[in-house]
Amino acid sequence: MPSLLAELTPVASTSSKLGYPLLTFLVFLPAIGAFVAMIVPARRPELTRAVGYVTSMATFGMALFLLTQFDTNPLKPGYQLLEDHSWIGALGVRWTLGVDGISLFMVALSALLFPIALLASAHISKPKSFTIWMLLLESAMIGVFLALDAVVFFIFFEFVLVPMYFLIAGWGHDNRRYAAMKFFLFTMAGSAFLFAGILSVAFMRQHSTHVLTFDVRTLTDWGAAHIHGGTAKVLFLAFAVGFAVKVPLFPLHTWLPDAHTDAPTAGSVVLAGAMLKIGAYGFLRFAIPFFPQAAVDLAPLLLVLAVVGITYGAIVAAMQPNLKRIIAYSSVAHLGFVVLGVFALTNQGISGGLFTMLSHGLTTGALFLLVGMLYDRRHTYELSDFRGIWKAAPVFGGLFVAATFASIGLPGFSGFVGEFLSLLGAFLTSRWYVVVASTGVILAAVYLLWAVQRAFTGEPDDANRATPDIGGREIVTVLPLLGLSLFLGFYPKPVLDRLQPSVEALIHHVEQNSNYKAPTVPTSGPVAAPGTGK
Amino acid sequence: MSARNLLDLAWVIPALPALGAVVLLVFGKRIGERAGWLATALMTLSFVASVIAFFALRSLSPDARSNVSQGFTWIQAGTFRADFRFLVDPLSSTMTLFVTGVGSLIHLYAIGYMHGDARFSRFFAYLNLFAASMLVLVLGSSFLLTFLGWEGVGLCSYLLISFWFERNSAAVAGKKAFITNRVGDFGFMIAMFLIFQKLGTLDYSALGSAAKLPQPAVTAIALLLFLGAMGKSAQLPLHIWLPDAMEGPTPVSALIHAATMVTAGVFLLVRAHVFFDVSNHAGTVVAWVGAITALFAATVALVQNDIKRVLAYSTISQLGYMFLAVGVGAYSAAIFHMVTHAFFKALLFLGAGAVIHGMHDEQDMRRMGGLRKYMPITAGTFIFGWLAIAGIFPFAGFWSKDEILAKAWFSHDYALWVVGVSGALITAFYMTRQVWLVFYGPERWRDDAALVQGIGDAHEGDEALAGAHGGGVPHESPWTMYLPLVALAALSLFGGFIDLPFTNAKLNVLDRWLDLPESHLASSFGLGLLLSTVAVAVGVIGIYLGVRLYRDGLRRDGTDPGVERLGGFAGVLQNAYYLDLGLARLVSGPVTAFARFLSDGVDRAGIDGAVNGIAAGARAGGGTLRRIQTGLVRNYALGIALGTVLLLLYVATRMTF
Amino acid sequence: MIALAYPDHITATYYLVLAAILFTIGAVGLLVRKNTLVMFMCIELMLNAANLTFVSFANALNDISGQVIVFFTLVVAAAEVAVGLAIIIAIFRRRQSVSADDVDLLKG
Amino acid sequence: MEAIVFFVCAAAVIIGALGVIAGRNPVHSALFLLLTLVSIAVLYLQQHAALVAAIQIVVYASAIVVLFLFVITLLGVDKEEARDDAHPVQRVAAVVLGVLVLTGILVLVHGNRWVTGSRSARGGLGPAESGNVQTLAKSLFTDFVWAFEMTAVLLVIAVVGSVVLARRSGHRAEVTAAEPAAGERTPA
Amino acid sequence: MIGADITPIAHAPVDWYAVAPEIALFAAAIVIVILRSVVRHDPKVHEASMLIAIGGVAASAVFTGIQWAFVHSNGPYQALSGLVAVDGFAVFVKSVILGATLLALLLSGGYLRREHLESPEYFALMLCSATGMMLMASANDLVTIFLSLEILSIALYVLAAFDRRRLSSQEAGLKYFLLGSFSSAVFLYGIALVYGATGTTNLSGIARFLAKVVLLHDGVLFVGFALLLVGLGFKVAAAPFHMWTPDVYQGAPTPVTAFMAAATKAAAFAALLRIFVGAFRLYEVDWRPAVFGLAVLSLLVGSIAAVVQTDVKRMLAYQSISHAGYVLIGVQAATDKGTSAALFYVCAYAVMATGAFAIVMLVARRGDDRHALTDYRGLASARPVLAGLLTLFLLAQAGVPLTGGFVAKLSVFSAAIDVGQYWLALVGMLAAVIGAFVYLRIVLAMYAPPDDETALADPRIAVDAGTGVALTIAAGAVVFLGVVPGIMLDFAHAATQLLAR
Repeated sequence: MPSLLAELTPVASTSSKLGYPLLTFLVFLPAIGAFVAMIVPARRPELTRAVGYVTSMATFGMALFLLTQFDTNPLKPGYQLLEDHSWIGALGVRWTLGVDGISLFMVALSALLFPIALLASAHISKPKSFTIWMLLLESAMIGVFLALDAVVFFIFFEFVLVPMYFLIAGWGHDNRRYAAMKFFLFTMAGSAFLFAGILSVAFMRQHSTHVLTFDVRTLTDWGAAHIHGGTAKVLFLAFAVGFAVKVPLFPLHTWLPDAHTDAPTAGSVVLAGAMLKIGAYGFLRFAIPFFPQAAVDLAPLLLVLAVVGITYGAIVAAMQPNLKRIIAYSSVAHLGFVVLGVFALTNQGISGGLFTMLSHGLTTGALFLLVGMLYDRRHTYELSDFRGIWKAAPVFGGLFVAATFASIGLPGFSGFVGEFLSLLGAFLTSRWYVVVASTGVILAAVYLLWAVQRAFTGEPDDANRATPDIGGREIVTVLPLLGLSLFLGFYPKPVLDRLQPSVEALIHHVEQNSNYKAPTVPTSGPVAAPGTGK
Repeated sequence: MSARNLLDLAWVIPALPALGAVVLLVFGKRIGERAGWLATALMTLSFVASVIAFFALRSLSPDARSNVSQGFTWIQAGTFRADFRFLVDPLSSTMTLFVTGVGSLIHLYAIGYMHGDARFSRFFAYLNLFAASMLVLVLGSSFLLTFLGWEGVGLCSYLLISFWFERNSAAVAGKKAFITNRVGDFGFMIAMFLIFQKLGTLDYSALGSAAKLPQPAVTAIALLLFLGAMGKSAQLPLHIWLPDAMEGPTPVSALIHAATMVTAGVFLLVRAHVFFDVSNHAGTVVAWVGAITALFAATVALVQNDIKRVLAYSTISQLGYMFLAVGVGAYSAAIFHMVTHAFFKALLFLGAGAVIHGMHDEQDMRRMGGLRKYMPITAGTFIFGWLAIAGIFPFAGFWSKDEILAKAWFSHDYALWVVGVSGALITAFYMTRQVWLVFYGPERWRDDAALVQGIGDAHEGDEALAGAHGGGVPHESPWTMYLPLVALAALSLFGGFIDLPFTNAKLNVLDRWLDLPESHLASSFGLGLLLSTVAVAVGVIGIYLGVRLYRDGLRRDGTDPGVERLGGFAGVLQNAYYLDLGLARLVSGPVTAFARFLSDGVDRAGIDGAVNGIAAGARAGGGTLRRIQTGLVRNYALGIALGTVLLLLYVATRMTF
Repeated sequence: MIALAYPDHITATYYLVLAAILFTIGAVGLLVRKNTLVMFMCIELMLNAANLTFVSFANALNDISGQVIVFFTLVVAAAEVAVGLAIIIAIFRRRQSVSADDVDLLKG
Repeated sequence: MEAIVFFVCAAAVIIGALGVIAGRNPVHSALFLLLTLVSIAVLYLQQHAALVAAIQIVVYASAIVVLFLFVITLLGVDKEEARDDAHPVQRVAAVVLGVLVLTGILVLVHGNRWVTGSRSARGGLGPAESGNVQTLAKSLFTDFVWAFEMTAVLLVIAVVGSVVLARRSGHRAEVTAAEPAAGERTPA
Repeated sequence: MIGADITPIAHAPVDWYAVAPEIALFAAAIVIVILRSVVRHDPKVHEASMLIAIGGVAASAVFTGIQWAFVHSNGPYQALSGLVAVDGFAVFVKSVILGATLLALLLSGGYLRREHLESPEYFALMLCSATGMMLMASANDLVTIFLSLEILSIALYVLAAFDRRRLSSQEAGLKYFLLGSFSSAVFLYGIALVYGATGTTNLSGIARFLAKVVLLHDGVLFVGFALLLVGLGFKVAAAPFHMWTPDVYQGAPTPVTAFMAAATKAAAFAALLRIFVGAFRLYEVDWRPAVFGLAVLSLLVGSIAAVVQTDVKRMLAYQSISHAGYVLIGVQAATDKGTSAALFYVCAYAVMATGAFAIVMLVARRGDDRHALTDYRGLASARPVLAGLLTLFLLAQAGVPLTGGFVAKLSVFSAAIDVGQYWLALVGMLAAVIGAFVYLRIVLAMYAPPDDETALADPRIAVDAGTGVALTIAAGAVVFLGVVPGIMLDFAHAATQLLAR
């Protein structure tokens, strides 16, 4: 009988150029923090909070270090800092971690959002358990993006639900029980299909090669090469359902508004900022690479859903009387752009999709933070209750308008880069979808500006006249997000450069294993050398 | 330091106001009212920089007058790449000159106008930000960079229109402006996608190869770009936002909604003229939309009572002329008119602003009259602007409008010319009406009682800001305000000389400077002269009629003689042909209904209902099972027996008989 | 098929069919009676049916184990009776009833 | 001869069985049960299972049935009980299912091909005339010795169990106290 | 005269060692009974007998370990003329049973004291029942299976009815007894038919016979195994033979419920696997669909029926039905993978269920009757640790990752998909979603504010040492099985490989 030791000793030496397993640290650091918080006595809330800040900040620092360690050499599109240990030998499950351009920034984003979310909820009740859940959630989130073993991925994918469930159910608002339950069951139902899909692929491979592994790389190569036709389509759909719920894609989105509306601020920030990205990430990491042909064949379906999500989400958002619901539905629309870009299967599209994921995390995160501050003051989300807040709290108003335009996707903010690229990329392969989707650009302005006008403008009424403006701590939580969004709006290069190799590799993979050929555009040199005349 | 090195520093031009914007946004509170001077100074510096750039460019040989400055890669994904570089060529240099020039003047003016406002520094921050964006727009070396500026000015316009957001109307107007513009941007974006798909880049430098593109693509691109332009430049039917935009402070109306931003559409089309050169039909569409807009807006302007709304509609109409020019391929004419229009329309707006200021925020012309005695400088300068826009020789307006009409004639689409000319006639008329109602005739502001009846308050909002009118005798503005007026008046008088229609005498300076492909229209000097006389005559007639009708202002009972003449049609005009109203009805009616159906019917009841339905189904199932669970041993035994029977039936199917 | 005519020789089938019938009657009895004692008797009937089957097979296969098993069944039956009756008595003490329909506290 | 015995006993078995489930008085049911058991014993005899038959009489017919009668009289439920059933459906369903089971079994094992097993897997029945006590005992103590020992556990349980259950609750006082709380609490 | 030819019966030498674990347990039971009869009314007897019982379990565990070592080196074999199989499979199941028994014993001590039910017989009976289960795990003959089935059942009838003061307890006993004997009668008849069809009751013999002979008339055999399926289906509480489960689980004393859920299932599944995957393997095409049906029914019935319940103990009872469904998924795969998956699932479920029922027992408090959801309101604030533990056990049952429940589900689904049963796996997962709803309802109740603050204070929840230990073990096991399941999985795998055929 193998000993516990044998279970955990590395089998394949980590090909990380570092001497130590950075990624594993990254995954477990928050969990350790959670453990520490657990043993801190509950009557010392300030200690617990300190633990929370320190751990999450440390994690963020580690993530930054990861960014520096990431090799940007475009000739090396593969996974980096690989770690590979045997875990559940009997089931062929291995502890395999790795990072590539696609996951890199999702990790960074998650690591960035958590300290902010914690800081934003400094005055929350029951800080101990709150911190514990948040840190566990962070571990799981980072794990999702780093796992290269399908089952490990699924484990994190599923485990994410638990802390989130408790965050919503424990610190949410009026209807939190319903919302939390809905969130949990919805996602779990979706993941059932995903789980079935993962197992199916692995065992199909085992039947033909007599080796059982859930290693994403292996399954990618094998699945793309050996699963064809109807089987591939069915499996692709199984994966798609699982991820579509998370994204969420129309018509599987109705858990999102409820979850957001009733979640605490921190919950909403993390949910929108990081968790929704798991869905799109899953498409890029599993569904498309495993079944390229099926992805190509079924792309129209996903594109239609994406376009519907963009327009429908926007229209429904416009009709909401509740500010938080509006932002929630705006997420549906934004993620629609992501999926549109992803299933354009062009470089610009996928890059744009990924970039939108990143920027949506920043802008929507900022919006949720601001709405949360408003809630702290007015204890409501109803638009009609905020009349004239802008005048009463100018700093808040200014920041909110800035966040609004960032979310609308005004050039100069990161949102534009993402949306523009994904639309551009999609335009090359599926023109008319984009024509419809671009109306989302108009609609975004409609519902957000309308909301701002309905909510904040005008003379403040008695209830709002005395509303205190936001303070230093609160500004500190929002500014990084908006600043980063602004920076990436003008200088997205650092991100895009790191995305490119992986994106190129993915497209190449799809082209290799399907009848799809990425469209080409005439190459009349990008720009004339400076100074040459017309 | 060679000319090119100088031109490589073009980024300074937008950078200066941008810097101002940042500083003011961050430290605005501490700086206080000095903010105005800082902003103006930076703006002026930027103007100086533009002048330097202009001369640097002029020093280059005519065929090499284009410089793309060094920059950094903005967005790059795969084969797509957009750089952050500035293109200085005659067109952009011209634009920068008058944007910064007029801009500085208006900044100066605003110092006086905004004096004492709660958010003074914030105002100048926005103004500077606007200027910066506008300069990025004109200097951008690619469509994408232009789009950056394009959206930037849109943002500033939003912020400045709803600058007094305590006023609901202002907030609404700002929102309306941005959204309407967004509709245009939709076209702009699709156009960019198409261009990238066809040319593989969005750089202007690659536009040359557009000539090889198939006709449909070119036309599509051209029209989509035009859609964008329509939004920015308030062409039918996307003009609806501009009149409401007058909710903003007057300097804003002058700078953004008269002189610079609204002309961005024209600039864009001229920038992308190659598509219109190649396309067979796009031009015609543009020309006709412009012509109709010109006429339409002019007629609406006839009956407006708000001093600023008149100018707003007149702006729309003048923009129409520019598009008419672009449509017939007279690009330089369009730019020419853009410049002159910038001069005199800015002048008119600032004048109007001075009047409003002097009248203690009264905007209704029916409550003015005979102001020339009280604010002579304003009146004098305003009259310059009036003559210019009416197209009276030798004012700036004459030359530019005349050139456009002539080009329209030579395009052999005489209907265009007729429309244009009638537009000119009406323009002359309503401007005369305005001048007479404001500066001549009885001083109606003295005896409010006489005209209480008949004059509905068309401007509740203003009361909120101004308090009841009647703050004593009107007064002349401080020098910061009339200095710009004087300057602009001068420009309105001489501005026309930068492009005289005497090709042989090489007096068409601007034309040759811009060196844009002239629509190859046979033109003859003689005929040209004839046409000009006609145009002037029309202007004179318009003025004559106006004077005759409004010699002594309104009737005693306050009715407007013009309105009286027009009879029932006046109502139509006052409501701008009900376009706005109709749209509002449409949105508040069917559109809202549809949206509500989606959110309540489909999302709540439909999809979410289905989800909850599943849960309910499970509950029902549980209930049934619960009822079966009677607690009676014998029932349970029955269950076992039932199961046994089922199993036996199953094995019956398996066994071999 | 079972010959309806008077058989010259009784094959195992006869016994087995009889056992099947007995088994069924026992089962039905358990389902129809509500007196726990009688229900219990019905279970005894079923056990006997099984026993009869064992013995018949033993005879037919000429195999002893069939008969041995009957012993064990008897022991089991005895044990069940002891415990079963004890339970019934215990309940009777509390409810003064041996009707199975009276014990339905637990349901739903 | 053999046939006559069989049919008579078979009839008795079935009558007894029906009597058990039809008898309105538990005592009658017990007596009918006795009838069935005895006739089965005869059928055992018919099939060279003398010892089994004997034990059937001793253990079943006497011990068990007596125990039943004892309990019936002890509890004093030896009286007619109403034939009407609160759940008539149950009765119908029961009969239907019974018929189904029977026909199922009979159809499945169609006709005379019941016995398909290997013969004398664990040794033959032994000499019929002298009864097969010896063979049976041999098998019981060799092949089935472990099963035989297992029955010990059964008997222990039977003894301990019935003792535990029969013992009157030691805490009468608080029984009455705990009664409403503990006893009658019906689950929602 | 007859006596003349009597030859003494030379009974076979008994391989005691093959049955040492069972004997150890039973011996402990006997000791307790004797002790009880010699010292009458000494309160010490209670504790003493509990310790003796635990000692018996320990001894039995030691013997089981030795068996494993032996089997591991010398391979599986059959003892006592084929009635008993000594193989890894048996060892695995026995270890699970012993574990479950240990936990149940630990829970019982405090419980009996709390309910003033102290009596050594309880432990004796529990040990006897456990003995029966152990015998069942190693039984290799339908006769021994039947006997062990009766041993464990009859003991459980008594245990279920043990709380003489609660009508519900006695009712549970009666229902369990009547239905149990009914089903075992059916089971016995099934054995009889199989015996007739194959001529033997020895499982290996049956397998050999079926391998050798092609039955032209397989009716008897089929009816036989149909009836066997009924009997075992009843014991594992698979729909449609499940209806006794909620009532009995609810009525029985909670430790007994835990014991039934954990240990009985293990034993019954052991028999099920031995008979069908072992003896009837050749006929798998015929019985697999039947088991498939049972699995689907159990999954759906168990989870859906629990949705509307408001009594926590009853919810868990219904859920145990759907858990049986999951194990059946593994069974019906009829592969080694499936078997080991089923074994692992049974093992994981044993700890999850025992843990959950332990908390239920504590919350119920004196009288063992506070089981309503409303009784759990505010538990999180009043007793955070208990609430946390229950949350852990419930989430584990729901199949949340990093708990034993997840790995268990993972392995059974793997087994199903491995043989192409995609839809069965999917049904299982969706049933898990419904199940999650049920568990989350309980969790929500715990984290909800209490209706009245005093509810949980009086009487306050007392955790005795035994229960504390049991909870610690269970929680540790749940997490251990979730984080490093390799060890147990390999054990199950090896056990399946070492199956006496």
